[in-house]
Amino acid sequence: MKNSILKIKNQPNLVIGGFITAVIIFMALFAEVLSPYHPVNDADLMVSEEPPQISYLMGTDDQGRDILSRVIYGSRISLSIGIVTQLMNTIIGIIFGLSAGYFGKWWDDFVMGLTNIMLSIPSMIFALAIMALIGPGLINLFIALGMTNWAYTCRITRSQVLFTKSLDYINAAKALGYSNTRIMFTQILPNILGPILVIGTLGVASAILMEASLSFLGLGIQPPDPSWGGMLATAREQMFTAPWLSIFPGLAIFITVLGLNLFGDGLRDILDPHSYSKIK
Amino acid sequence: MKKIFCFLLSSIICFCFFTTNAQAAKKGGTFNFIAPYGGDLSSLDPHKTNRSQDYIVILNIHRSLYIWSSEKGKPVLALADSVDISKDRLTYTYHLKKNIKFHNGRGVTADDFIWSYQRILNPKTVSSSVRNIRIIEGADDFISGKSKSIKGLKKIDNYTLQITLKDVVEPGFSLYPPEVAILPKEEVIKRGDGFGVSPVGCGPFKFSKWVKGSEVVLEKFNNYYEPQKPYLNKVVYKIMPEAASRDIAFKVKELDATIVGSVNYPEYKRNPDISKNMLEIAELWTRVICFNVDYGPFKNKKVRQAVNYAINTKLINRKLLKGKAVNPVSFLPPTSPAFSENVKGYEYNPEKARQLLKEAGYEKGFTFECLGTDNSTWGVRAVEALIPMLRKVGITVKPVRMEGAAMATRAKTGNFQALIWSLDSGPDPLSALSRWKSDNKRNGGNYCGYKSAVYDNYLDLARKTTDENKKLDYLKKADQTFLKDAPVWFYNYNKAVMAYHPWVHGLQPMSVELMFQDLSGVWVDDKSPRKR
Amino acid sequence: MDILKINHLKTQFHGLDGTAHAVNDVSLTMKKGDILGVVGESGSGKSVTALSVMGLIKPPGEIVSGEILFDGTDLRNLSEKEMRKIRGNRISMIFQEPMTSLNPLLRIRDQIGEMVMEHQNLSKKESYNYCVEMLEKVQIPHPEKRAKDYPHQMSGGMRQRVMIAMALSCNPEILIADEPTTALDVTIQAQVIDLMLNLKEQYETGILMITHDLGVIAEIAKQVVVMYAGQVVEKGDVFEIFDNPKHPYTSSLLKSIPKLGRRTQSSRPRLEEIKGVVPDLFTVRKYCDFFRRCPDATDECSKKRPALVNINSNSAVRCLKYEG
Amino acid sequence: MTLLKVEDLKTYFPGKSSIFSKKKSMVYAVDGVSFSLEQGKTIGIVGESGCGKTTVGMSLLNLVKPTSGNIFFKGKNITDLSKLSKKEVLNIRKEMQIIFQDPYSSLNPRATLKTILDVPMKIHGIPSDVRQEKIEYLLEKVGLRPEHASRYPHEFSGGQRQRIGIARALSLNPSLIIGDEPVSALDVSIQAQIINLLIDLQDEFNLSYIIIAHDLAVVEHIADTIAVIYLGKIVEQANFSDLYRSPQHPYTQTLLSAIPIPDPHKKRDRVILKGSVPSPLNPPNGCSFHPRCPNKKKDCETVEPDLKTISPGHTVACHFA
Amino acid sequence: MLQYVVKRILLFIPTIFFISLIMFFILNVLPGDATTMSGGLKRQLDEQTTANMRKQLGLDQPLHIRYFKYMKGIVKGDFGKSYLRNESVNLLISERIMPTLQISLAAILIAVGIGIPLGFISALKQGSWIDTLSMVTAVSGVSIPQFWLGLILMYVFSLVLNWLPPQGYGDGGFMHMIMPSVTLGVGYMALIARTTRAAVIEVLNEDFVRTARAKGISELAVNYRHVFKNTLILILTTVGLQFGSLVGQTVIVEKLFSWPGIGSLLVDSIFQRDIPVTQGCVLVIIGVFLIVNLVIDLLYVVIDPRIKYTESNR
Repeated sequence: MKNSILKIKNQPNLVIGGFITAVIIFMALFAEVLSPYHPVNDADLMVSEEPPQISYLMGTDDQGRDILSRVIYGSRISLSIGIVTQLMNTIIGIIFGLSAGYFGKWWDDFVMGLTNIMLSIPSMIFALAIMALIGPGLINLFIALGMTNWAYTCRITRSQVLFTKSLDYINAAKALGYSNTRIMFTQILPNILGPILVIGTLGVASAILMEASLSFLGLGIQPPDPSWGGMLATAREQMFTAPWLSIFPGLAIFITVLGLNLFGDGLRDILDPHSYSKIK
Repeated sequence: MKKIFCFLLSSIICFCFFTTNAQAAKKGGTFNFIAPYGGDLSSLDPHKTNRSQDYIVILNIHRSLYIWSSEKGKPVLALADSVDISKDRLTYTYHLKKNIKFHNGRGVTADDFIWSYQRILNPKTVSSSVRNIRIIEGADDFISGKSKSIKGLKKIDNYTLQITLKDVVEPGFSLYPPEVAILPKEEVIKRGDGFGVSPVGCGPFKFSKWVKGSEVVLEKFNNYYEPQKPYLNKVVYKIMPEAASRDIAFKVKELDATIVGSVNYPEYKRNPDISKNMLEIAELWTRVICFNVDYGPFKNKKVRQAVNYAINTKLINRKLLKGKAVNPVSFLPPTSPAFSENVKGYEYNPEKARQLLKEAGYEKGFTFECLGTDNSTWGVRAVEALIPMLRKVGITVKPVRMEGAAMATRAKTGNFQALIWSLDSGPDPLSALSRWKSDNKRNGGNYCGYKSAVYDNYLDLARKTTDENKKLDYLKKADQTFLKDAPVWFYNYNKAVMAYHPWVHGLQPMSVELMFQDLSGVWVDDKSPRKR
Repeated sequence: MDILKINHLKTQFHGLDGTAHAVNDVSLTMKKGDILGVVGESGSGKSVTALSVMGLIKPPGEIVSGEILFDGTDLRNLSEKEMRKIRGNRISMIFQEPMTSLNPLLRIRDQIGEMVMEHQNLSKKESYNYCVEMLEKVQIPHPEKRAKDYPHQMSGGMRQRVMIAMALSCNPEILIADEPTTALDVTIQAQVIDLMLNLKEQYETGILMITHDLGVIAEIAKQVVVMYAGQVVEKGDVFEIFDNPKHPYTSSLLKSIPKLGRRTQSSRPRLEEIKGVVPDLFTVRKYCDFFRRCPDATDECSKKRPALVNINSNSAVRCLKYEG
Repeated sequence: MTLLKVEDLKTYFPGKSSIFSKKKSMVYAVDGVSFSLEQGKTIGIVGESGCGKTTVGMSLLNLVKPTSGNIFFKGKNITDLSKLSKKEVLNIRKEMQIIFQDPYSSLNPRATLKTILDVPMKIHGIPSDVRQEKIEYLLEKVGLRPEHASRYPHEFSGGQRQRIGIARALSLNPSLIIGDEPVSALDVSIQAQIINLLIDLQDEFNLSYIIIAHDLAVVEHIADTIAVIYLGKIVEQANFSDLYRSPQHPYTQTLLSAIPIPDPHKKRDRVILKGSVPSPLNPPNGCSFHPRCPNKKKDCETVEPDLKTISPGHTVACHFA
Repeated sequence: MLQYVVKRILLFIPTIFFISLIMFFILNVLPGDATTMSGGLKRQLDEQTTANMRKQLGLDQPLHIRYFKYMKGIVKGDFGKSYLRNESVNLLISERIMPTLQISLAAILIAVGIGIPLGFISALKQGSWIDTLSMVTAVSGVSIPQFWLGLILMYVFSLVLNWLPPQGYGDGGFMHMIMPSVTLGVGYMALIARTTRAAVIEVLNEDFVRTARAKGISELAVNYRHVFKNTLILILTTVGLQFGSLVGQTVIVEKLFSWPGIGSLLVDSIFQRDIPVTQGCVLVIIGVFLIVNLVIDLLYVVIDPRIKYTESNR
């Protein structure tokens, strides 16, 4: 325990990244308490596009809504986009990767072929096609982003499984009469979650960015719900005439993605076995 | 000394000559314009496309029988010097200009008109312009193959063309748009499908090159039929769907003129250099939210009226659209000849709205979904602005953003509760209002599914009468009926705004569509960075 | 003459768990052309001592104090550039893992070649010829062909021969061999040891043999240093160490290993155990590091850290029994 | 009583191949191994890396599938566990256990000691109160303290982990334990602890061991019978003292002479072998040892020697023994 | 070797086939088809014309027959004809592929040219302020939404400094390429920098690097011959696999800068329901991805002698 605290302390990436992530999650959880206005219902066109001032710390948007409140509420949506889609990707990736690595044979060939295909279609384009198919919206975004980006996780999972499978304790478990399912989920999975977690945090970050890109093409989430990508995309024409419209959601994306990336890098440094060799 | 004096004098004279002439049209130079609507152009074959994006370019390569005159606010003759109209207003005899040449050098004759109109009607062409030519008698027989020629289309001699109409309508409205342009038969046949990417027409500019997805370049056509014109040597259309990029490109003088969206409108207005050079026009487009009258609450007229009362339309137009819109009265805009000057539209009156809802039995309000695209003026952004206003009278509106093609499908099948869109309300008021006739289905444009015997009656009367004033009177009445029935929320008439640099002259306030600029009369002076 | 003399060397690693006192006051002497065996279990600091000599301690590791006298000069005072002239040239080193110690992307001749080119100013071509010569010396069959091979085309024993060829190619005064045979099979181990002994005779190179295998030490070393927990606990002549071990650790160690042929059909002598585990390196104790495991521990051992006591000119022991 | 009888066990692995190649290469990891083991006795299997000794252990446990041959455990043919019912398989699993070489990779790093010991018993249907008692008993047996139960493997030293491995193997009361290099990864000072523990446990529970190792000294100390294995085949098998005193196979002889003896006075003439172990992908014809054999004759290259008995319990596969 | 290349290329076929199948059915069930889109909502298209159009495009036939016909064309190397433009998809794509390759390649050059040295220095100075600075820079690179970055660049370099043209292809010249390539390359660069750093740190801990140091050769030789070369293998994989996402990003960049590439063609065609064009673009993009990765796999052979693409191992 002391050991792990020390390890974390020596990882500025992890500390900074973790802190940022924690703040964003806090924002998302307590959006109602933290935001001074309602992000949708408190719109007042009379005060539209007001620059930052005491009553509106980040100014107001074109609909006369408080940007601060929208940024705070936006954390909820942007974060849930990142987390839910990455969770979907991770689950799909784990199921495929775990079973492919563990059972091998034709199933492994099939899954590897599938990931090759998935990797060769840029996920941006895949998501674009799916979003065009089912239309914009939060749930649809989950589906589009959550089903297109799992190939990486799958590959990492598989290679980790292949490595872990060769370890003696798996053989011991077999010799003790553990069933395959038990071995996969209690013996292998917990031990390979580290790298998957690293990929996961980076995936959350890239999903948030992807949402921004899709918003740019008009395929983000449904208004009036605030998402950072959507806010940024809407404000792009006024980037230099009313900069506060885009700066704050832009910064929110930047800081969050930066935080998640730093967190992921830090996690990698801790969880990656190679960093152990340094200490050894 | 004398020599020096003479020199000075002559230079002063020269100088005066040039400065005084500065206001007269000057030749030469390149004009960088934009094609802002959506992505790349799809085709420069006027008969085979129906996208505004393509027409912006097409109308400077090709010419139709008529052309829109921004001064007169209606179509005027382009390829003919004069027209004789029969008493029954059904037969039109056009005396064609004799000096019109195609870009390949061949002169234009009556045969070219007949061939071009036949091509449009030919089902193999799959042209969306069929409806324009259908006003000619015998068009339907030609389409169905019953007849090998169009009965109402006759060549008197090489330069005389006679058109007989099916009904009494003003043929200019149907025969001015670029999609019914006159094309050279031999080139179309020779190039086949390639005609769409390297067209030949009889317009002021000839096609030079098309960098797919980036720009289209046109060059001056020296044998253009209008004397002196065109002034410009070269026109470049930059394909720029992204407004933010357009804004920067215009400011760095990469563009000579640009369309201005509501977002940038106040900024351009504030900028003293730019605001001097802005063209503003109320376009013949009316923005509305179509209520699906088959959807529960919207069956009731009072509910529809209530929505109109509940919304502070003027505030939205002023604040959200930053004044780049004309406040609405009814469906037809002020630029339409049938505009009802003395009628007042719905004012903002939430009390009345509540009252009406109560009468309609929707005291507790209701919820409806409103489809819209990503458009910043007539998309979901506008619907968002309604949320707090309608909330006050108990109505919940849920904006549903859709992508154009998907929304079009739902609009045409009636699978929606409400949708926001921009609808053409001109130039011909009769055809504009025909959209809402009971016999017009949703896939014909009557998205609301509006049905009113009174309305239909007024339109029929307007169609039948030959008296222009009476006709306008009926149309106004129909328009007012529509206003009262309120199957739509009247949002605004578009105010189209174009900004240009001070060296640009001759842009026209086109009420049909500001981007449909006939560049034959446009010229640039020496201050242009592209004047050579 | 002493070619290498290490005085009170302290090397520490500043890790996340604190500071590891990997080498804690180590002194040893090696005569020119001699074979000095350093024996100890994992974590006893023997490899770190070797790396300290080579100047290859990288952060977070650090040599804290002490001197490393090589041929009279303190290596710690040399600049990196001067050190580079010694490394590989006058002191060279071979490592435990022959499978990973060679660059997989370079041919054997390039790996040996770059070293002789650096230290002996040979041209590329000369270096290739020299390489073949060296491979021949370490008894690699078809040296001309093998010189063009990549490491992955060779077996583990072969690679260790390449490592030895490389280490000896500049005719160094000291060859540090860090567990050179541990990863090899017994039959291959015999080959490699044999080879090293032969070459030692030929080149008159001194060998600092680091190993945990008492058998290997008994076989080749003249002088032996026994290390425990970062310290030298006993040193001396090989016969003295094996016949008459003074430190309780040395003697227990010798008794704990099974010896071939000692068991008879009727009786199986019980191996002597050293109870407990190796102490951690992070804490500095006020008592003998071996105290908790020592069979002869007395009360006094829990109160005082023993010092290294010279028994005679070349043997010493770190135990309170011999103090005072 | 004969606990285990292995007859002509062969385990081959397919070499790596892609979907396109038609040629199938084979790794002849275990190529005809036979031996039997009495209850309460120990057999040691000795050989160099890559000789297939680990595969023998894995095949016996059906962790890799044997290609051919028969394995009888308490008279029951257990060569292919997939042919047996689930219950029978569980029973076999209960009877045969394994201890691994690497104390670091043989324990699930994410499970506490208690879980490691508890779950297998749970799988085999042992009631929880019995399990609780058993865990405490096992810990005491292998020299760990009860409070260790809640710790994770990384909190233990190598020797302690090996003890955990032994406790885990013992948890199901097996009659046979296979030790795959059980001490070779341990520090010298710890090795003796584990060897002694294994011997004590054998005496107490009448266990049978198969000890697989490369270190002849260790095997000699533990095992009753020793089998020397080379390239998947047993080349010599004998009682421990016979093997040490009169090794017959040249390979056994070199192996014995190659072992460094921790005694500086004993400097022997050792037999230095040429080359290294050939790849099991492509074993030599005839006697598999002939390319390295110091007294190779012509026949050795073509004729594979049979395992012949030269004295009771001492068999050797050499033409000249 | 040649045999391996042929095999790999043959393996493209099932991949392409599978993807075309998925894409075909996804795209063909999209709400709205080319006729509704070409009609739009503003301009009314009468029913007869619509029906006529559907017939001409073959949209009236059942899906599986359309797919069959389409595949027949693909086998002959014919991607069919665009629904909206009277042009063959082959021609459309061939006009647009070069500009995309141009900026993609430039982006890769930028990414590799800056990313690798950045990651390398960062790893060598691990833990120092240089490390922190370059990694924060690198991570920032991936944290900016691309269109935002593009707009900022446009504002600074076109509007304020007036150094670069804000948009368009121009004559395909260097100046027009800079901003799109940079926008595209920054995220990729960051990724490569981070991968490089991790790879170098990993290689630095390898035994052979210690051997190299023990040889007494210069630090430069150690870093180049021993560290860098071994790092390259790890980096190459990332370069190859991430190439796909790079091409995905061109969609945004091309739209923003009016760059006439295949990415903007793809977006247009999706929105216009021009299915043959969409299909063609996707297949071409995938083809490029597969070829790039094949080339990278072959590069491995050049760099890494352990890898031999003979029949047995991969």
